[in-house]
Amino acid sequence: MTSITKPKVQHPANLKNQIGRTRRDYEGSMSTLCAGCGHDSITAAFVDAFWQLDIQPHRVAKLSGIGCSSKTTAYFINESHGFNSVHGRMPAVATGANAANSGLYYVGVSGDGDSLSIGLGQMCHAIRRNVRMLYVLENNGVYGLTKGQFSASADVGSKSKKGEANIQSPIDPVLLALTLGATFVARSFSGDKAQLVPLLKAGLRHGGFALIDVISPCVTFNDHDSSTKSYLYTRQHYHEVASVDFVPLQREIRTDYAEGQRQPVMMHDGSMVHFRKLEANYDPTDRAAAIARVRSAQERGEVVTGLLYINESGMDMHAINNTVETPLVDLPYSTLCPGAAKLDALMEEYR
Amino acid sequence: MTSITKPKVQHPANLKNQIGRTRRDYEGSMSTLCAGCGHDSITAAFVDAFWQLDIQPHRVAKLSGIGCSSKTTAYFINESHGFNSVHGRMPAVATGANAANSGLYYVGVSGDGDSLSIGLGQMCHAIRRNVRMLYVLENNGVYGLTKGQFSASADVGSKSKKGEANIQSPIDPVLLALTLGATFVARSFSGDKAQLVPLLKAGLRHGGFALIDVISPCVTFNDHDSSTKSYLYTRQHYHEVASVDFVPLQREIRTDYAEGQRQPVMMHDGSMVHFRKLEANYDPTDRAAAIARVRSAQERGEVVTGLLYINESGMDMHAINNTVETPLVDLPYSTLCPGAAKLDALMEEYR
Amino acid sequence: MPGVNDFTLKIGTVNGTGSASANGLLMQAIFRMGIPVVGKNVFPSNIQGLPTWYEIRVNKDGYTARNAPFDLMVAMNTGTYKRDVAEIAKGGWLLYDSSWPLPKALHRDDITVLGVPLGEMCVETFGGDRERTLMKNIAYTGALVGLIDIDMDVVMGMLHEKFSKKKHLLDSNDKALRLGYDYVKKHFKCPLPIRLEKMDKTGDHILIDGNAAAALGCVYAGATVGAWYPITPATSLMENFNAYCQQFRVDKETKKKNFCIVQAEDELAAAGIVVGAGWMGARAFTPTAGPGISLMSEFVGLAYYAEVPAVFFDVQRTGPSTGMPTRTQQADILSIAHLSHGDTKHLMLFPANPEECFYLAADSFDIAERFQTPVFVLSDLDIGMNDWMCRRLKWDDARKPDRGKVLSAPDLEKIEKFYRYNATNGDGIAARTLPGVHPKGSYFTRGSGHNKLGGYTEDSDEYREVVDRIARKIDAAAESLPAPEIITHKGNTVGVITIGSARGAVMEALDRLRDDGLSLDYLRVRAFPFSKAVHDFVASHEKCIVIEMNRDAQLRSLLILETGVHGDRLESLLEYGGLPFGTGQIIAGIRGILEGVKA
Amino acid sequence: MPGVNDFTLKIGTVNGTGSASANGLLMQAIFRMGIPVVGKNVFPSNIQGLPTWYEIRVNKDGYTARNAPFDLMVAMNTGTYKRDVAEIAKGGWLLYDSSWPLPKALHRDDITVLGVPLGEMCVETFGGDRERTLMKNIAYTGALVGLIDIDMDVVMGMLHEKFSKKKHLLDSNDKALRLGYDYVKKHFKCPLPIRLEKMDKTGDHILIDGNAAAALGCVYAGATVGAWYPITPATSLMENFNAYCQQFRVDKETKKKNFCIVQAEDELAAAGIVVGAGWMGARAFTPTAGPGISLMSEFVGLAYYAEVPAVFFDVQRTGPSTGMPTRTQQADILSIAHLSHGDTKHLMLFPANPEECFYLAADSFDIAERFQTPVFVLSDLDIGMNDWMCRRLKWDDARKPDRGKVLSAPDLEKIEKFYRYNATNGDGIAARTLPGVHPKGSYFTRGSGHNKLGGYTEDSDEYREVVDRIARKIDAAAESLPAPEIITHKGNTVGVITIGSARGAVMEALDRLRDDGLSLDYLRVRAFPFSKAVHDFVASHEKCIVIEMNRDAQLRSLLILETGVHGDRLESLLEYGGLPFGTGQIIAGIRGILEGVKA
Ligand SMILES: Cc1ncc(C[n+]2csc(CCOP(=O)(O)OP(=O)(O)O)c2C)c(N)n1
Ligand SMILES: Cc1ncc(C[n+]2csc(CCOP(=O)(O)OP(=O)(O)O)c2C)c(N)n1
Ligand code: SF4
Ligand code: SF4
Ligand SMILES: [Mg+2]
Ligand SMILES: [Mg+2]
Repeated sequence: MTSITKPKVQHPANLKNQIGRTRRDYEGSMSTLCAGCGHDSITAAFVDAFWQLDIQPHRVAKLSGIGCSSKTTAYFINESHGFNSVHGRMPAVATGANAANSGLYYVGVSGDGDSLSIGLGQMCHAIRRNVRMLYVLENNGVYGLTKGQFSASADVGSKSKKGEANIQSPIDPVLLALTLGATFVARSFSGDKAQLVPLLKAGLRHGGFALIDVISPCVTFNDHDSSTKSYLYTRQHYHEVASVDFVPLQREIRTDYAEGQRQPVMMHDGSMVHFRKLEANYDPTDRAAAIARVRSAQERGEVVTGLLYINESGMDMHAINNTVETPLVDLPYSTLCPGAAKLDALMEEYR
Repeated sequence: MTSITKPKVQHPANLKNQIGRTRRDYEGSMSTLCAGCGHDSITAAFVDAFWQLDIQPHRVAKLSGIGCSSKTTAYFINESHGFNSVHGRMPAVATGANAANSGLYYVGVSGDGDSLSIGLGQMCHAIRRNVRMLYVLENNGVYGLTKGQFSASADVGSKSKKGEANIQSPIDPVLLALTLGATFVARSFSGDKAQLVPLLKAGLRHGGFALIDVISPCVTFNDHDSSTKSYLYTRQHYHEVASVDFVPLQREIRTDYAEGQRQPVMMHDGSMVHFRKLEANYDPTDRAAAIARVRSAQERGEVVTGLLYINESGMDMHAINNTVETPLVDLPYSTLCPGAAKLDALMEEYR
Repeated sequence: MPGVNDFTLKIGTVNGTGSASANGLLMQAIFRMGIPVVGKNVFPSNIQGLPTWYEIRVNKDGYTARNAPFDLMVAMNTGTYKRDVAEIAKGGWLLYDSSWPLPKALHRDDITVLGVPLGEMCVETFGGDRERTLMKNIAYTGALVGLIDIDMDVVMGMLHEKFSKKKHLLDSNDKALRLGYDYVKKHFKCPLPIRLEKMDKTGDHILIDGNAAAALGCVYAGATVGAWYPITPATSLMENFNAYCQQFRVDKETKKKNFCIVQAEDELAAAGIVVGAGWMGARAFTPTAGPGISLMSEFVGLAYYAEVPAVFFDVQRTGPSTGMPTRTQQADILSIAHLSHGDTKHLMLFPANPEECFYLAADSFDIAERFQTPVFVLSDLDIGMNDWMCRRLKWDDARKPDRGKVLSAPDLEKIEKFYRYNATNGDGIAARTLPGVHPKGSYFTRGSGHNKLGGYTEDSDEYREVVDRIARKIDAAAESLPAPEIITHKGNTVGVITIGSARGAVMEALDRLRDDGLSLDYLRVRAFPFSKAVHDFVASHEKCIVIEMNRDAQLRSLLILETGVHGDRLESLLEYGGLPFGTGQIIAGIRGILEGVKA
Repeated sequence: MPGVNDFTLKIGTVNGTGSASANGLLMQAIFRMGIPVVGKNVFPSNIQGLPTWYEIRVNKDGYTARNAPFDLMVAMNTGTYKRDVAEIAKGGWLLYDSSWPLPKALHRDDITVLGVPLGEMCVETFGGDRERTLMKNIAYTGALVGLIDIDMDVVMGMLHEKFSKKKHLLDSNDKALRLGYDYVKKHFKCPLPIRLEKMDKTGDHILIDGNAAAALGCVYAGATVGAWYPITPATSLMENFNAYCQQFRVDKETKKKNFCIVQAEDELAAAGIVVGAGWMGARAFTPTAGPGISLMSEFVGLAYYAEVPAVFFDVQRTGPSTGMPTRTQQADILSIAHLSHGDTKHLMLFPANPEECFYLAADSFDIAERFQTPVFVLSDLDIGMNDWMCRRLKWDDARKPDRGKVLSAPDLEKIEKFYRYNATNGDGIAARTLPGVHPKGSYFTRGSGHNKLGGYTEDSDEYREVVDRIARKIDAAAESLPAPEIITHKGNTVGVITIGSARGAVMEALDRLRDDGLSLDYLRVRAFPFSKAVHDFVASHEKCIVIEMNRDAQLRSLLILETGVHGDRLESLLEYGGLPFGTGQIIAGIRGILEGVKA
């Protein structure tokens, strides 16, 4: 027996991008997630997206809360700044960072527990402020790191929930963001790199808050009572002593399908998710249509993926605030301090 | 000069309801809100609604957060139990209270600051859990009690915002609730008692979480920079010394109009709000239609009022939990404690 | 004995009726006459219709503490007649609006009652509810002008300044002022023995509240990011910061702002924003009050452990819980000292008045950056929201921000490899870098276990190495924080220790006691952890009386824990009913304690 | 000297590979042999693929503390070979999977190396990654059965119990067990000198973790509402409560539950739910850890001031901030004592082991209702998540819940008018009513200023009257809280004071020291505020050594503040690296301190 060392994310070639960097330069520390975790697939897509965009690694700020998903900011771009903050409160930290320095690329990585339970208010308000950042919600329907409690997005990516949605309706971050006026809303699947990488790139380039909800199956706790292939089943019928003891080494789930197509994908627990990719001529500039589209897909038991809505004319937090172009952190003190003379003059108003 | 003592809410007659109570029995302490505050009108509607429903006063639990709106739980039904908790966290207190005792009527009173900023996450999750309670959001677009900062519902009830909605889009509690799967969603206006009282009654009778967003103008801080009739203008051009010093005694704004009609109402600051009452044959059982209806009204600059959506077949928190019918607080200890013998037996499993 | 330029007066009205403007005018006029004056607002936690009071103390020697009972009571609120009349000093005066009768039961033999039919006169003179209500305030101001001899020219000058562009308002105000003035001149012997005479004692001074002063300190320190959630009594700090920034920080041509204020969705978010901005290298702050402090505690623990500079203003109000939001207290000291779960200890600064709010606010950013940790500036409602007479605020243009150990791009070029939490010298402070500055400066920030290289760890020794260093860093900071204010006299064995806004009343009480032959030493802490000077003071006095505004003797607790002094050497004198200390109360308290000690 | 029924062993594996089950099996088998045993899990904060350890101590005298270094190391993780080999005691044994070579550099002369090709054997014997990985754990178990003489019948019995319905699994397990067993029997001299011999010392005992025991306490106390947000190491408390309720609290026919568990959206909400339920009259609780405590502090202040009963479990982990979530500490004591802004003080209970978790959990509800205030039960990761050997838990069927002063409908009928905060006798406790019970019981609850009648107030005297009474109530509670555990010997002048899970190591250390001729008195606090017995103990010893698991000597701070003892009479012995105290460490620590004192 040995530690389970997973290879660092691997890439086809050691090609250099426009700024002379290889993909390797966008990799991070070794992942400590479970083998086959969807989150690791998203990490790999991040590496590709940043590499392809020729972004200087140290000009990237990666922010996250707490959770398996939130850990992943350590697993890409070593040479950037990461901040693993507190559970559910990453949006505030990102808001403050962006307020201070509008010049960097901001990536927030979160989970469905982090964003839809404890962090729901913060995520909604970051959307409302239109903080310029790419916000990736690695959505697995469970709290991975605390061992498998259901999250508010519940059974995402599973057909086995049979009507439970009507009992305690899951919170859909995509519908929420569309309702709240978000200016970039997309959904994808961790295993669909062909779709995910371009979406990440688009999100990084967006002039405001870009939400990408990525269905990202948890290989370890994705179980439903009814599934005989699930981990829960294994646990109950095999190992009682310790509750999360054996985690089978799984392979990551991958898929690749054409625009406009419906694609059933089998999850680790044997359940099926039916993805439907937006057609090539879908118009992502109509918010009401986007909402209707998501709802109608849900009614058909499909998860629609792709860029659902975009509005590049929205004003971000700094535009609303009318902040100077120079990032605030770069302003010299001399322009910030009004100086003694002005203070003396001001004192007259206090007499 | 004297203290501004406002009459207790007055009613036409001293009629008795089915349980022999007069309206007076549903009144509370004297309001300490500004004369003419919309919240006081809602309080009066509460008195009527409870009286008409023949509810035993002491079987009512009133919960609130902090704010002018949240204070109003003290201003109706003295003989009930009120809990003025902490800012934005009333939904949790109500959830716990309801979990403990499913037998009472629960009324939550909140403001737009209380519910849409600090309390946004909690409100959303109370909706998701479908806690059986009437939740009245007294929406004035500002933080009244802390003297007039804009809230996340911004300029609600005003036409003078000229496109600002596109800059930092207000959060609409009605759209949010519809998106989150709420089973009772309505909107009304504080001054429209004829509409409000029946809605409150319906909400009190609803088997789950009933949200009523009530536009409730703040007479003191309802100003917009552009309005020359506003308090802000008065303040800037008249009294510099203290920021909120003079609050003119205003009259409450009232209206009464027919179903299906459009009704422009002038606010204290001179701006107009165009209310549109749902037509009598509106079908409130179609969630998607309700969302579309609210959006299309917004596009026309109208605020649609009435019962937008209802679904009486939803399961509330206790139904989901499958709790016993008897309120938990009424269960005798003997049914709760398994007793010594069972413990002794259980100990065998720990060997 | 009250007399010329030495008396107190109190005005009881109803809030939302415009009296605050009139009261401000009154105080400002006295100030402009060159006479030391201070005003305190006692207001309810609502917007309109409840009793509110304004207390003015005129004192030629410049004492600024509260000083009940009152020599002159202006009772304009029938709802509080009883209470107001009871608060008049023996031999004092009552001015009331005789349009409404004063109940017989309230008459007192030992005061002089002056009835002025202000309401009636205003109804006769002005039209409309609004104007009548507003002008009644100016009318009682006019009556006071006559009664205590306020310089009419000064008052008129102020009205002209104020209404220079609104002739009709000037006219009404002028008319109302005369109504009251003429009435008292005609009916009473004016001025009263308690009256004003011009002096030249306020020339170097200003009237300012602590929140405005603190906001100005933030502007001068170069703060660029402010995050907040409105809460009494901290709200006006950010409102003032915004106003000053609009004045000083907006590009004249482009109208662009070189600051960013975020009204957060709650205090958790406000704290997070400040932490995010501090991490990026901006000077960032958030003002709040008790409930906000509780909500911020998780983020404060993060900033402490991840070593992110951040400034928190706590304008304290009466707790616990919502408590009395419009009353003052000093009761967050102990919670803040160890805020957040786990082992933590935080730097605190304690301004005593608006002047110190300005300087300590400016200092707080230097301290936060130097020690890479949250810094709390604790004022209170009394300091934050009342206008105090202070010396004019000064700035030294030579002063540059102390950014602490921040590695620049050239610094980074020079070194082999950067490790974030690797302190190389004895102060326990590790150099940091700012994101985006240089590839070599990259590091990973986390609130989870980390070693001195910045790596994640679950190893006991690595963990301990970092938290031990942080403990050293915080303790070592003590000597770099603002020094205590100390007054000693040879041979004294008893000292008085106080904090924050209690200063004024304590200083005056000590002067009075000294005049009476009882000399006591004095120390006011201005920062936590305490420096050697505090330790020495405690050690060198047989007994210290700790005077503070909370129920649980929180400062005393910290003194015991930090200095190691035995508790029986520290007596407590406490006030926590929500109003500032009065001088008399402290004199009586000290005497009581010293007698108890002797007995 | 280790020997028969007296040794320690440690197993190093990778998490998520199934070793925890095997380790549990091992420990349980020893327990069933009647031999006192304890196991501690040292695991990472992730789900799969990182190093994890399990430490077992076998001790015929029943000592349960951690006791490094280890007599036998089972090193199954090549990634931690270095560290694992270093932790073996002189003269000890190393069992490693010889399918992977042990680097030469790690060989030690002073230990015996036992290589067993577990991996290879499993690859040969089983098919598929899954089964091979899982069975390797059973194989090392088999090896240990042979090496330390575990009773094979006991082990086989357990496997039969476990797999009674899964014949094929039984077969694999049996096969795997034999693989390891046969190999060691064949290649090494079995058993080793450290080995087991049946005893009869565990018959009255159980193996249980503190979270399960606490959950059971909640069930027996009649708690009906549980609110929580998952967090390590508190999660299993609510999971266990749920499991017990499913077992004991679901109506057999209707399947309806007489409990309601709410998985809240965060800890703020969980606290609010508990406060709402407590206000309604339910017994409600929430389990959490440090970060949750920080987030709950606003609600805790509300419950304190509005006097709502509520029970909070803090299963402490290593702070500050996220800290090390899978490591233990006792570092929330000081923050909780005065949690929330303003003047507050909270009741705390400190169980030392799972047995006390059960009893104190049950007591906590009585205490919360009696004193109408939040009660905190502070255990820690070591207690909460590890299986401890405890006496069987007992319940007295005569025990009824103490609901405190709650007025029933008939009570209310009898009285004129009910006022909520009007305490009529000296204990400072005012009667409360429950909503919905009777019209006369209605009152308004608020966290803002209120007078003793329950009315809103901003009046200093009325405010003070209520907060003074609350302070009295809390202090008076001290004598009703669980008494400290005290062991004294005539003539001793030095005492040891400890808390919570440190008990085991401290008790053992004191026994050892006494054997060596050094007798010390002992006190373990079980509650805060401290009762007279604690005051007396402190007062009657010249010197006390306070042994606790945090950096800042938090218990010591509270002792100084509460008992008034001079700090120089309290020495500190601290451990805060995240692992439980070891006995040796305490012995050395005490000796060091006493030598320092003498010098
Ligand atoms: C304040 C606080 N509460 C609880 C926790 C424990 N906790 C850590 S991660 C997590 C949930 C993670 O779920 P999610 O965000 O969906 O991430 P995943 O692990 O599923 O990727 C929780 C509850 C915490 N760290 N902090
Ligand atoms: C934790 C906390 N933060 C801030 C406040 C201050 N505060 C009191 S009421 C209020 C806003 C009230 O706005 P809203 O809910 O819209 O009520 P309104 O007064 O407008 O009816 C705020 C910010 C508080 N009481 N508690
Ligand atoms: S527990 Fe689930 S979410 Fe967490 S690392 Fe493992 S597979 Fe991924
Ligand atoms: S401030 Fe506004 S919301 Fe508050 S009481 Fe006055 S009118 Fe109503
Ligand atoms: Mg998740
Ligand atoms: Mg509002």
